[in-house]
Amino acid sequence: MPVMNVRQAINETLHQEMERDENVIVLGEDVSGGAGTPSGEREAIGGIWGTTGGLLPKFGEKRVIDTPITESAIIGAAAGASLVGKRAVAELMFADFIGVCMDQLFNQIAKFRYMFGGKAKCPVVVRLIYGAGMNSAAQHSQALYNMLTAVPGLKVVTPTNAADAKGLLTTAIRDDDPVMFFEHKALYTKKCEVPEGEYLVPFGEAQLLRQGDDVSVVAIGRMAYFAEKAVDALAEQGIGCDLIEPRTLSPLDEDSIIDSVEKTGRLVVVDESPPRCSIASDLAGIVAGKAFSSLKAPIEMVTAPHTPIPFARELERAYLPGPDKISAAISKAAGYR
Amino acid sequence: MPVMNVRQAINETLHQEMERDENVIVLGEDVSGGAGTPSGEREAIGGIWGTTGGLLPKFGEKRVIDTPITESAIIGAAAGASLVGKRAVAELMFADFIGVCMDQLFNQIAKFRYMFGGKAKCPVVVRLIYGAGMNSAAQHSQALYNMLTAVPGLKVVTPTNAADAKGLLTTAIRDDDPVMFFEHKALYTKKCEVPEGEYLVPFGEAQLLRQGDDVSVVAIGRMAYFAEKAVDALAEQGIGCDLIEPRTLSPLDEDSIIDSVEKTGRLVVVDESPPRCSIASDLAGIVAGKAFSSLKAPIEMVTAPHTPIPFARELERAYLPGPDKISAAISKAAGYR
Amino acid sequence: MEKQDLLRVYRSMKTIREFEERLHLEIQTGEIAGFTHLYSGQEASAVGVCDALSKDDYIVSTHRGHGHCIAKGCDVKGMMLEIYGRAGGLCKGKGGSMHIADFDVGMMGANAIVGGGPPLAVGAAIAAGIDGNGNVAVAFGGDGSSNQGTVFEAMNLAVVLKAPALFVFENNGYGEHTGDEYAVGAESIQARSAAFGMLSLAADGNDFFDVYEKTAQALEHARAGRGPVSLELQTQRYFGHFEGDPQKYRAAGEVEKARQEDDCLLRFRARVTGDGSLTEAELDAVDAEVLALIDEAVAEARQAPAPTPDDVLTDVYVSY
Amino acid sequence: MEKQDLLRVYRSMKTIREFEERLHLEIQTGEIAGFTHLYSGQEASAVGVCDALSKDDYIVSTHRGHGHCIAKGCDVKGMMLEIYGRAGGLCKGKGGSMHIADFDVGMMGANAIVGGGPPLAVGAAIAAGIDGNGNVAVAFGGDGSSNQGTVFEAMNLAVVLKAPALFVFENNGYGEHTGDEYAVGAESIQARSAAFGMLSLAADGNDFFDVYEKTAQALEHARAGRGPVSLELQTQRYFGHFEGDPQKYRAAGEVEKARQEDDCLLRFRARVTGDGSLTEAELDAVDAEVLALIDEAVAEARQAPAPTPDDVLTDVYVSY
Ligand SMILES: Cc1ncc(C[n+]2csc(CCOP(=O)(O)OP(=O)(O)O)c2C)c(N)n1
Ligand SMILES: Cc1ncc(C[n+]2csc(CCOP(=O)(O)OP(=O)(O)O)c2C)c(N)n1
Ligand SMILES: [Mg+2]
Ligand SMILES: [Mg+2]
Repeated sequence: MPVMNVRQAINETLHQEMERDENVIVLGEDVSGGAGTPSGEREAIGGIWGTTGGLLPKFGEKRVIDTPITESAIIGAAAGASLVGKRAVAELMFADFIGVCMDQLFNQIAKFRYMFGGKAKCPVVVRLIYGAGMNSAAQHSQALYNMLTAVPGLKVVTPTNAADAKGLLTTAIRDDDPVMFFEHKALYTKKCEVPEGEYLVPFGEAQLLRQGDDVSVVAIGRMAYFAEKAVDALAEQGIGCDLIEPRTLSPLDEDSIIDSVEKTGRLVVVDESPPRCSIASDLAGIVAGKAFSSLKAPIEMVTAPHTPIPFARELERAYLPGPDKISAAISKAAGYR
Repeated sequence: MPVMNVRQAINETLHQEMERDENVIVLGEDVSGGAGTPSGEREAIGGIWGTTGGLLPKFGEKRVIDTPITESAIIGAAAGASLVGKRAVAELMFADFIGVCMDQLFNQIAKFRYMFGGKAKCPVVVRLIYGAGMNSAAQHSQALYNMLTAVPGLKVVTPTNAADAKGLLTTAIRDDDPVMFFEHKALYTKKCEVPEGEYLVPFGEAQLLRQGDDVSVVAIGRMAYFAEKAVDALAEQGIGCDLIEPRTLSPLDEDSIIDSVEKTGRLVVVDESPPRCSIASDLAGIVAGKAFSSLKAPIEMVTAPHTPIPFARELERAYLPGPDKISAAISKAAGYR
Repeated sequence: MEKQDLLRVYRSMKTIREFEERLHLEIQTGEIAGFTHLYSGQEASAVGVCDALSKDDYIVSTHRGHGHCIAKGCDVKGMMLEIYGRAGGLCKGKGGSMHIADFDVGMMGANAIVGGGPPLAVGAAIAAGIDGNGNVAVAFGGDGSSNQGTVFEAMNLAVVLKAPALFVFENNGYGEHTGDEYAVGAESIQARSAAFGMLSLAADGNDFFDVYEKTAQALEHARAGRGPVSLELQTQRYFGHFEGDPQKYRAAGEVEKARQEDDCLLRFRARVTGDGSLTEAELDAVDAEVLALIDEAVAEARQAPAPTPDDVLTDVYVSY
Repeated sequence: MEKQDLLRVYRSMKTIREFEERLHLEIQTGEIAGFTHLYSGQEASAVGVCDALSKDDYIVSTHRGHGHCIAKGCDVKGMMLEIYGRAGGLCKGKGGSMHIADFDVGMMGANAIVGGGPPLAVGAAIAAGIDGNGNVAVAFGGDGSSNQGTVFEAMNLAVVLKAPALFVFENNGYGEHTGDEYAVGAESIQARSAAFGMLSLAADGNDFFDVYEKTAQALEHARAGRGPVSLELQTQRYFGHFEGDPQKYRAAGEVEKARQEDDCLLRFRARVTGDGSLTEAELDAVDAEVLALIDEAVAEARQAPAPTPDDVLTDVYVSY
């Protein structure tokens, strides 16, 4: 299998799906770049994250649409096109920009099918580039998947490696429901083997990254990598962990998490967001309700603090949950009597 | 003490605070009404909820500002004015409209102080009218306090009676931080005694509506009334509950909740929102972490289902958590061995 | 226009009128839940625009959507059932008055968020442009909505992409309790739209023929690939913003005068009987037909079964 | 203008230029984290506007904010420390390049959300209007930002309320990698603003004097209570959108030509020496002063202490 990084996997998937289905269209700011500029170079960038490169030359301006800076209209247009037969893949350059198009996400796209009594379908994919780790400060670093997971009608996906990026994006584009596809900016260069050709990863199936009997660790997005480090280090000290990475937050693979907790009796959740109404607390709440009788220790949440995201390197490092904090939480859970 | 309803209490508070402090201003759609209309009647409505009546005649057009339909500009203008010395009280006619001004709420207002290293203060109050129960369907009925509680930098307040409405709104207006003030539309006509003159209720202090040793029930907003019914009925059957209504979701009176759970060992949380990343799961997560050793039963969450809000009477009734569902959850928690 | 066309137009306008006047009465019985915004008075706008469209063209509507729905061909009984919150309603009772949609006739949904619709219309227009099928997408909106950021964005994006979209601004003078004179800072909505770089027209929204002709002109422009068009229609609403509105913003006698002197149905009738296209008797026959239909619709809606509690949980996702 | 005024203006423009040119180099060392958007080339815009303001007037800036900050009077060393993420920075290292603010000099903050600022400026203008203190609030924005809904809303609200706001659109031809020719559907930003119902001006953004005079005209209008003003400035940026931008959208030789033929500093110098207001030597002395200041600022920033981890938790609320 070829080895590629997340960026390349996403790019390849967009190429494959646009080739396969002429109803797939891509739109966003600078997905191609160069429109209306003096160079005459029509693909001036191919997406600032490099994920949409080569699409315009291959599929043309009708299907690869550069837009002004106009997120409400981008998401609304993607939705409108998808309501009448297209499968639009819209890019939000930074997930933080949901603020300027939130209505289209949570009042429109999410609710069409229900409000219209099941008669509409809106197979739109919104790609949201998210996460801290690049010192982009408070308005360009947030992990806002909790806000969209809270919204009935949306599906929420958080791939962490290149193979999943491909498999989940393929599934997202073919899915008949709206999908919020979160790509962590600090994971774009992560490489792994990626199946060739058509490859789908189903929604609602978590992956088990490590196996162990002492503590269940659930980690979202980039946190899975930090958790891996912590888990591996603790394994050497004789503490064995299940490490679960949900892959999709909505639908959620509750069963895998609950089964694991029924085995270990201890749960640590790791989430890059601040704690309140987070995925961390969401999972804690589910487990405290559905696997209570198995629990042998307090549920440990490892999250960012209840603060905006700071700029300076030293501050952002302190802000983010890292392997040390995760390790401490696991040890605490494992040691609780 | 005079008896008044929530609507009147809010109106009285706005009058009192505008009188006391000339920096307090009010703005929003139709907070007065009548601007640019042929009747010449300048106060044509006084807010569609009747909460801002009489302000324009008393304080004039400079301080009581009718706006076009332009929520981003309303919230942004409130924020900008408050950054330079005003205390703006902005009305969002329906909380559901946060979608069209979310950036101003969570990327701007919430983060100024932090991003600017503590040099800014933005004492803005946003009044959000929320909640189901009036068959206003999917886009006019939501309880979205979870999305804003998730945001560091904001305070979130959910009064349930007229006295608290007055006391908390006074505190909100005088508070130097941005406050999201959620008013439940179905509670506007609830009456009680309200202290005269200046009256402040501090943030972060829950109220204990009922006392009992068997189960701790925490209920948000209107759910507190439904929970009261359930708790009172169960009291007759010999099940005693602490019924806690947090009053403010951020800051949260964790101590009261944890103390109660340490006594009862059982927790039921009741929330009008859908379950994922809700206040219900937030509280469950906190308790599963901090009061685990006291817990004797699974935490029960009583919430709306993971669906948008339906229109028809029969559907909305089935959608909302009611006394029956709450009662069943309490019984289940109480009966767990 | 042929006789049958004129009759169809009249029937459509009259159906809207009677639907709304009847709802105004029925709402007072307390049987109908939720918010209802009536369209009475504006019929020539909806029908003037929609009669110029083909079935395959799209419309996106607003909170005040009944007129647009009927004009675009939604089933009147299905609408009534929906407004009554019945299981057999066009949206199974889940949407209600503010969320009626019928994709089979190109009606992409009423929308309770002011400014929520125009971006969607641009999307449908983009899709039509890709498919090159000549379809046009119409975004209805009010004077009040014209100040919402999403509407401005939709207009600019449509211009940039030369999308075949038509932005119809029905200016009934009020956004809730506030006048357009106040809320629209521009000289006019038409002038502001023009400055966005698109063909911008205006018509007398109470004159079916004027609306129809301007719409036809707009459609020709859009279908030819020359980009979006804006159309401002001056019109009037006869009832309050919502049912129960004290309407203190009205001039004395304003509505009575409009009903007598500038009513779109009366004006239509006068013109088509005046020039001999139709007779009073022919029009009266339509009136009777329409009244019977509305009677039936209300009677059926009243007795129709409500949805069951289990229905709450369906139609959230295609699959989950 | 008096000699001392011209020297102040030149010093301000030159400080911006050297600040940015130096950052461009320092960024390549890897010492500076995050996104940095440089202002080189646009100095006459920031300084032309801000020099016409009083200290009590407000400005709201953008992601490309260094120039506005310096022009409004922010401490240059404090800025440099901030960009280096130091504890002593203007925002304690919490904001960084995209979030510099200094309320003491009326600088209400850079803003990393395109279109985030203009509504805030309207709010500050409303406050000034209430207090009747004659202050004006300026919203800086780019050509790209002019298409954002929040900006349109801010303009309309300012017109409706006759708020003393000034919307400055610095048109440098690009929003990231896309041309204004494409993204702005209107004939011009100026024309579109005018249609919102406000006085709408334009100036040569590379000519300090033109910018200054048009700003003065705008301020007179706004301070007199005659409502907001829009001002479009044609200008150019010398570096990429962000540092690292491959700039494939540029015409060959575009920047070199601009630097040689249309540079605002060279034009200023030519004019003031040409008419005898200042001598080359006087200007050279300013250059030396500025270079020394920037050297010092960088040297200090490099050595300054970083914030401590505990600082993460402070400054979220006034009290909680
Ligand atoms: C985003 C948003 N803001 C406010 C409202 C409340 N609201 C509903 S209709 C309306 C007035 C709309 O005015 P206009 O666009 O002129 O339409 P009309 O009611 O006159 O048909 C308002 C303010 C809303 N539904 N959505
Ligand atoms: C809401 C939002 N959308 C997109 C971006 C990404 N972005 C940052 S700057 C920029 C271009 C802005 O162009 P312009 O307004 O012309 O300013 P310039 O960069 O030319 O100074 C974009 C798209 C953003 N920061 N915020
Ligand atoms: Mg109107
Ligand atoms: Mg630009």
